[in-house]
Amino acid sequence: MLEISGIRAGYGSMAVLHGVDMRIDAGEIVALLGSNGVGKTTLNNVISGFIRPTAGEVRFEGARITGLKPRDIVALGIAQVPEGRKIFPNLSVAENLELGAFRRATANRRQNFDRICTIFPRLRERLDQLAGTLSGGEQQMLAIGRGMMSEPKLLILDEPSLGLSPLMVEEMFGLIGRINADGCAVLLVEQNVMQSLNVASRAYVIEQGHLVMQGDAAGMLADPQLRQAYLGL
Amino acid sequence: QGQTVKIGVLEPLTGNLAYNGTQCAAGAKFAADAINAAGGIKSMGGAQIELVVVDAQSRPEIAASAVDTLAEAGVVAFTGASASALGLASSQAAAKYDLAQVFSIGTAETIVERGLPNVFRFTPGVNKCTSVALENLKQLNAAAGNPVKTAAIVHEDGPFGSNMAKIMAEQLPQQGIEVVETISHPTPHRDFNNIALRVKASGANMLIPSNYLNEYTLMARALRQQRAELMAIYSILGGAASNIKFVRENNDVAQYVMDCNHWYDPSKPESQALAASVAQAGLDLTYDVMVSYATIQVIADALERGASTDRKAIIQTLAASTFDGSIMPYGPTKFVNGDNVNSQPVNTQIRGEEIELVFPEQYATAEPVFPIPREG
Amino acid sequence: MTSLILPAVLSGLTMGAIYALVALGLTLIYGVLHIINFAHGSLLMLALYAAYFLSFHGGLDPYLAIPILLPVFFCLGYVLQRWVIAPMSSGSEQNVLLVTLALSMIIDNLALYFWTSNTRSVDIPYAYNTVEFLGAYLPLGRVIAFLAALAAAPLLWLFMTRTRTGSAIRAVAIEKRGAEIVGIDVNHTYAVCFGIGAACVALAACLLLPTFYVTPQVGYTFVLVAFTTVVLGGMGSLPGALIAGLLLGVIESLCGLFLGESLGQIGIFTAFILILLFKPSGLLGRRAA
Amino acid sequence: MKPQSMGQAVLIGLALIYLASLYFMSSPVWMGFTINALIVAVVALAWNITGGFGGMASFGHAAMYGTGAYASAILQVQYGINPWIAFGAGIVAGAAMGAFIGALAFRYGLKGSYFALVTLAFAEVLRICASSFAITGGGSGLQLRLEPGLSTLQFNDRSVVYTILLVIVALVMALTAWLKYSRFGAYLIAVRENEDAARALGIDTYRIKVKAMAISGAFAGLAGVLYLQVWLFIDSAVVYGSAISIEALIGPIIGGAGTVWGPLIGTLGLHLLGEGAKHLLHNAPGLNFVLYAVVLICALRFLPQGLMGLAARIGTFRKKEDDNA
Amino acid sequence: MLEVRNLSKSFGGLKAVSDASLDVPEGGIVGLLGPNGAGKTTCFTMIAGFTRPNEGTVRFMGQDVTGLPPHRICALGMIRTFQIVQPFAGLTVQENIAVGAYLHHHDRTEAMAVARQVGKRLGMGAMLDRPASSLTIAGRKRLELARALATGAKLLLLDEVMAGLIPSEVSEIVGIIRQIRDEGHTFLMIEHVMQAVMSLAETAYVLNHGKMIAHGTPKELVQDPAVVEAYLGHGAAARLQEGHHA
Ligand SMILES: Nc1ncnc2c1ncn2[C@@H]1O[C@H](COP(=O)(O)OP(=O)(O)OP(=O)(O)O)[C@@H](O)[C@H]1O
Ligand SMILES: Nc1ncnc2c1ncn2[C@@H]1O[C@H](COP(=O)(O)OP(=O)(O)OP(=O)(O)O)[C@@H](O)[C@H]1O
Ligand SMILES: [Mg+2]
Ligand SMILES: [Mg+2]
Repeated sequence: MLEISGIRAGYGSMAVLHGVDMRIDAGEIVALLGSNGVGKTTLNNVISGFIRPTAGEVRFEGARITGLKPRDIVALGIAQVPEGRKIFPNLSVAENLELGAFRRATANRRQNFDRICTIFPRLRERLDQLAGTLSGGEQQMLAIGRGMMSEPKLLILDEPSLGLSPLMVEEMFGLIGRINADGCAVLLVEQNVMQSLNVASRAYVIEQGHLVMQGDAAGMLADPQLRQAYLGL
Repeated sequence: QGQTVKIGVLEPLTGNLAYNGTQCAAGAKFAADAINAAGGIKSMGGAQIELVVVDAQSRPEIAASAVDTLAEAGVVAFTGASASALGLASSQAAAKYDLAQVFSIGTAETIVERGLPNVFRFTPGVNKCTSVALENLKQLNAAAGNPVKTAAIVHEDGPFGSNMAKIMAEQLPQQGIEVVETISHPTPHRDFNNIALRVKASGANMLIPSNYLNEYTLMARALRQQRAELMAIYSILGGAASNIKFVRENNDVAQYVMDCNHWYDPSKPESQALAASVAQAGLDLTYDVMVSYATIQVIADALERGASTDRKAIIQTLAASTFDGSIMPYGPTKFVNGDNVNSQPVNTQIRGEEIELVFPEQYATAEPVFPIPREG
Repeated sequence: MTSLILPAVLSGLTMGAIYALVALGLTLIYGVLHIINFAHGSLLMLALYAAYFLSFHGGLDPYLAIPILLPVFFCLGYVLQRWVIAPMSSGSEQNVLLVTLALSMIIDNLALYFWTSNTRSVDIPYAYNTVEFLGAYLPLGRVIAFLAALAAAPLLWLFMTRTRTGSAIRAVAIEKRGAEIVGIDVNHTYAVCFGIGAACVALAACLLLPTFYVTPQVGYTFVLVAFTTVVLGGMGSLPGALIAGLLLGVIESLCGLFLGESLGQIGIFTAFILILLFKPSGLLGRRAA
Repeated sequence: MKPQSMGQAVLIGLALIYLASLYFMSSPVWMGFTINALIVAVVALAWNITGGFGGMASFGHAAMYGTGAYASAILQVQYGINPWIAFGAGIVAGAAMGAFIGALAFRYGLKGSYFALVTLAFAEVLRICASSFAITGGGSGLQLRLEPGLSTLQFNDRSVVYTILLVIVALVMALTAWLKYSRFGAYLIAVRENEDAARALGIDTYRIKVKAMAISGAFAGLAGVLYLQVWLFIDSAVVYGSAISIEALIGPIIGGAGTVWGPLIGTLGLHLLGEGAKHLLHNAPGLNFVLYAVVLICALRFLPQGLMGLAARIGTFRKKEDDNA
Repeated sequence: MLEVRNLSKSFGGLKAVSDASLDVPEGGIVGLLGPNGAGKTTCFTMIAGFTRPNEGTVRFMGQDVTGLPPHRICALGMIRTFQIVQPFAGLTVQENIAVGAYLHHHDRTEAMAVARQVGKRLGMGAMLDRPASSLTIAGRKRLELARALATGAKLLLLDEVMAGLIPSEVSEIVGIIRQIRDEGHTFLMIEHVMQAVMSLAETAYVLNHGKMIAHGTPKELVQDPAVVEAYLGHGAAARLQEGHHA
C-alpha cells in the first residue's frame, strides 16, 4: 500500500535520512524502531508531506504522493498522530475530535465520534474541557482519537505511548490491534520496543538515517543483536 | 528674465493636519502664479517666483528639520505652517539661518512673544480675533435689543479652541451675556449628541463654537437632531462656518451661522481672480487659501522693495513693510515685534448658498441678520 | 444633568453599536489569528470611501451598498492576507505587525494622494431624521446601525461555532501544525478569516457613512476604540465584542457627560486598563491555563 | 558588541562610516535628519531591552518617552529648575513610569498582545491627561525658552548636538551590550524564551521584567528629554502620540531585535529610506510614505531576522568564544 | 527532606488532588506513580510553588515553603522539570543549561563552564552548540534534567524524564541519576517507565483520582491489587512480577 524508496531528507544543510526504503502492506502493523534522533519523526513527516525529501519517492496505493500537500495526503487516507500531540489547546475536546474529520469521513463524523468516546471513556467525561488543560495522558488519547476520526487507511503513530501509564500503554497496544483489525494499516514509531514488536507484524530498525535491520517482528524479538542494542539486555 | 527667486512653503501635507496644509500650499501656489503672470519681481529684473514646497508631516521635529531643506535649497524666506506647534518649531530653526518666516496661520500668541527677529505674523492672533468678535457681538446684540442673555461655548481642546474659550468665558459676562455651559471636546470626536443635549439643556440663547470642519459638521447635525433652539451660532476661527463646502453640504443647518475669522476682501479683483482659480482647480475656497496667498504677496512685496535675496536684508525689508496691496481687508502692514498690528479678522455669515461678509462695514457684502429669524 | 442620563445612555448605545461593528472584524482577525491588524482602520476608511463613491457617483444609498461591498471587501481581505501579509511576514508575529502597519501607511497615503484630505460626507434625504424613544431623539442612521450590530454579531458567532470553516479558523489560530495534520488548508483558512474581518469592516462602513464623514485619517478615529472593544469583550469572542462595544459606548457617553467630553476618552482607556489587569480574558473570553 | 560575521561587520562599518561622514559633509539637512534619527534610535534601544531581549513587545513606549520629556519640561518651565537637574529627573521619571506600567501589567501576568495593548492604553491615557491639565500646558504643550548655552543644555551648533547624541547612543549601546552578557541579560532572554521554565530555574521573573521595564523606561525617558532639549517644544501628540511608539519598535525589528547594533542600524536604515523616498517623490507628498512602506514590506520578506540576522548569515566567523572559558 | 501534608487542589468542580501526603528522605529516590490524570503533575506544581494548594502544607528541609513563589523555592534547593518540555527554544543547548547555572554562578564565563560540564555529563556534549529547538523530544527531556542539575539543586522533582527513551537509553539515564544521587542529590520522580522505577526508586507513592492509594517499595507495589487495578494493569504487573526488569 505504501512504498518508500530511496528517501533522503534533512533540515537545511543537515541531512538526516540517507536513502530509506520501506514498505507497508494493507492491513499490517509495521513498527519503526531506533534510538533518539535517528530520523523516525523525519520519515513520518516525509510521508505526511510536511518535509520535502531531497531524493526518493513515496507511493501510496500505487500513486506517487511525494510533493503533495499534507491536506491532500490526509484526504487520500493517511493520518498522523504526531510527536508532541499537536492538539488544539484552546478548543474543547469535542471540537478537537470533530476537526479530525475535517478532510475525510465527514459524513460518518457522529458515528466515529461515538466510537472514539467508547474507546476512550476518559474523553467522553471531558468533552467540554479545553484540551490544553488535559493531563498528558489524556492529551495523548485525544490526539489518537483525532487521528482516527478521519477513518484513515494508514495511521501513523509517532510514539503514542509517550507519557502513558502502563495500564494505558497496554490498552493502547490493544487498541492499535483493534484499529488494525478494522482494516487500517499502522505505522508505529515506538520506544516501547518489546510491546511494539509484540503487536507488529514486521519491523524496521533505523540508525543514523539508514535502515539497518528489517524483517518479521517475531524474528527480530529473538535477535540477540537487537536485544542488546535496544533493550539493553 | 530667466532669473528666479525661491520662496519656501512649509506646510503639513500629510498627517492629521494635511487638509489645512494642502489648502495653504494651494493658496501659495495661486499667489506665485499670479505674481509671475504679472511680470514677477520687477525690481529684480522680473525674476519669477519659484516655490519650494516641503512637507512638515504634521510633526514639529520634521517641520524644524524641513527648514534645513529649505535653507539648503536657497529660499529667501518661507511661509508656514498651519498649526502653531509646527510654526513654533520651524521658526526657531529658521532663526539660526536668519531666514524670514511669514506665518500663514499661527494664532498662538507665543509665536510673536519670543522676540525672534525672523518671525512675522501677517494675520491676527487669537487675542485680536476674540476681542474683535466680542466687539462685533456686542454691536449685534445691542442693535437687536439684547435678546441674547446666555451663551454656551463648545470648543476643541487644543491650544486654539482652549485659548479662545478662556478669553470668551472671561469677557462675555462683561457684555451681560452669561456663559451657562462650557464644553471642550477632543479632535477628532465621534459623537456630538451629548454636547447637543447639554447645550439644549443649558437653555443657552447662543452657541459659541470653536472647532474644525468635521467636528463642526457633526455638531451642527446633532443640534438639529436634538431640536436645539438657538438665537445665534457665533463661532470664532470656526473651521466650518467659513468653509463653502460646509455651506454646500449642510446648507440647512448652516443658515445664519456667523464666524469671526480670517477672510479676504471680496471686492478686490485679485480676490475674485483667486476665487475663480480655486473653483477651477476644484478646491474649497477656505481662509487657509486666502491667508497663504496673502503671505506670498507680502514676501513678494518685500523682495520688490528690497531688490535683494540676502536673507538679513529681507528680514529688514519685511520688518519695515507698509504693504497695502494684499487681498486681505487690512490696512497698511505694520509689524511690531513681528506681529502685524493692522491685521484684523472679519465677520462672516452664511446666507443661502453664500458666505457673506457682514463686518467690518467698509468691506461688508451683506447686512447681518441677528438673531436667527424664527421660521414660519 | 440627571434628565440627560437616559438620552446619553441611549446615545451611547447607538454609538457603541458602531464600535461593536468595527470590532467584530478586528476580534476575528486579532483574537483568532493573533494578528494585531494595524490596517484595520485603513480598511474601514477604504470601505467608507467605497460607499461614498458608490453613493456620490452611482447614486446608491449607503445601505444598499452593503450587498456589493461585503463580497468585495471579503475578496480584498482574502487577497491581502493570502498574497501580501502571509508571504511577506514569513510567519513571524512581529513581522505581521509591521506588514499591517506598512499596509496601513500605503492605503492611507494613497487615499490622501488620490482623494486628497478633503472631508466628504454623503447627502442623504434622511440625514436629520430621528427616532423618538423614551423621550430621546435618536438619529435614524444610528438606530439602524444598532439593529444591524444586534443582528450581525450572533450571525457571525453562529458561523464561527457551528460551521466547519468556523472551527477550522479557530483551530488554525491555535495550532498550525495540528491543523495541517487534520488536513486543513492553513493559508486558505487564514485568508478566509481575514476576508470575513474585512467584510465586517465594509458592513460597519456602510452603516457608519450616513451619520459620519470620510477623510483619509478617519480610520484612526475608530481603531483604538475597536481594540478596546475587542479586549473588553474577550479576544475572539463575537458576542463579547457586541456587548463590549455597547458598554463602551455607554461608558464613553456617561464619562463625557460628567467629566467633559475631552476626558470622556479617559473612561474608555481606564476601562481598558482595568479589564486588561483584572480580567484579561475579557467579559466573555476564555483562557487556557 | 562584537560582530559575529563578515556581513555584520560590514553593516556596522557602513553605519559608522555614514555617521562619521556627516562631520565632513557639512550638510545641515543630513545632520538635522540624522539628529532626529539618533533620538529615535535611543527609544529604539530602549524598546529593544524589553521587546528584543525580554520578548515583551510594547506598543506604548511613548508613555515613558513622553513622561521623561514632560517631567523635564514641567520642571524647567513651571518651576524654573536647572535644566541639568531636569534632565536627570526626566530619566528618572521615565524609569519610574516604566516600572509602574511593568509592575501593574506583570503583577497580573499580562504578556504578548495583552501587554502590548496595555502599554498602548497607558500612553493614550497619558496623552489625554497631558492635553487636559494646566501643568502640562494643556493642548498648547510646553515650550522651553530659547537660550542656548551649556548651562541650559541647548546648543545652537548642529554638530555639537550631533556629537552629544552620538556619545549618548554609544553609551546606551555599551550599556545594552553589558546587560546582554550579564546574568540579568541571560535571565531576561530566558524569560522571553519560556517564562515557566525560567521560573522553575529560580528566576524571579516578575522582578526581572519590572527591572527591564525600568531600564527601558529610563532610556526612553532619556530620549524624550533629548527631544525636548533639541527642539525645545513638546505637546501631548508629539511625545505621547503613537508615532513614536511605532518608531520605537519598527527600527529594532528591521535591524534585528535582541541585538546590540540592530536598533541603531534599523532606525538609521529606515530614516535613510524615508529620506530617500522623500527625495525621489518630493512632488507627491504622501507617495513617499507609500514607497517607504513598500520597501519596508519587501525588506520584511527577505529579512525575517532583521538586517543583523541577514548579515549574520553572510560569512560567519567561527564562533568559539566560550570554549576555553 | 521534603514533607508534604494533606495537599489538595481543585480546578472548578474537579478535585485534581485531595489530601495527598508524602515524604522524601534526604539522599533518596522516591517515585510518584499513578494513572494519567491522577494529579501527579498537579502535585509537582504545588510543591514547586507554581500553583497554590487549596489546602495542605509543603515543608522543605524543615522550612514551610507552602505558597512560596517558584524562584524562592528554587533558591532553597528544590527544582522541578516539566512533563511537557519547556526549552528556551531560541538558545543553544549550552545557553539553556547556563540559565540554570546562573543561579549560583553570577559570572557568565563561570556559568557557561558549569553548563558545559553538566551537558557533557548527561551525554549532550555533541549538541552543546545546537539550538534547543532542533532537539528531539527525548533530547529535550535530557535538557530539562541538565538545566535542573545545573542549578545545583539538592532535591530534583523529575516529571517523566524517561518518556520517549528506548530501553537502552533508559538504562543509561538510570545510571546517571544513580550517580548524581550518590553525589548527594535527592530525587522525587514521576515516571511511567516501570523499568526505571523498579531499578531506581527505593519507595514509591501511587496516586489515583487525586488520592494516595498506596505507598511502599516498588516490589510491594507491583503486588498491590489496588495499584495493579488502577495503574499497572494485569499484563504489566505480571511481567514486572516475573522480575524481567527488576
Ligand atoms: N526542525 C528541526 N531543525 C533542525 N534539526 C532538526 C529538526 N527536527 C529534528 N531535527 C534533527 O534531526 C534529527 C532527526 O530527528 P527526528 O525527529 O526525525 O528523530 P527521531 O528519530 O524521531 O527521534 P526521537 O525518538 O527522539 O523522537 C535529530 O538529530 C534532530 O535533532
Ligand atoms: N488548569 C487546569 N484546569 C482544569 N483542569 C486541570 C488543570 N490542570 C490539570 N487539570 C486536570 O487535573 C487532572 C490532573 O492532572 P495532572 O496533570 O496532575 O495529571 P497527571 O497525574 O500528571 O497525569 P499524566 O500522567 O497523564 O501526566 C487532570 O484530569 C487534568 O485534566
Ligand atoms: Mg521522533
Ligand atoms: Mg503529568
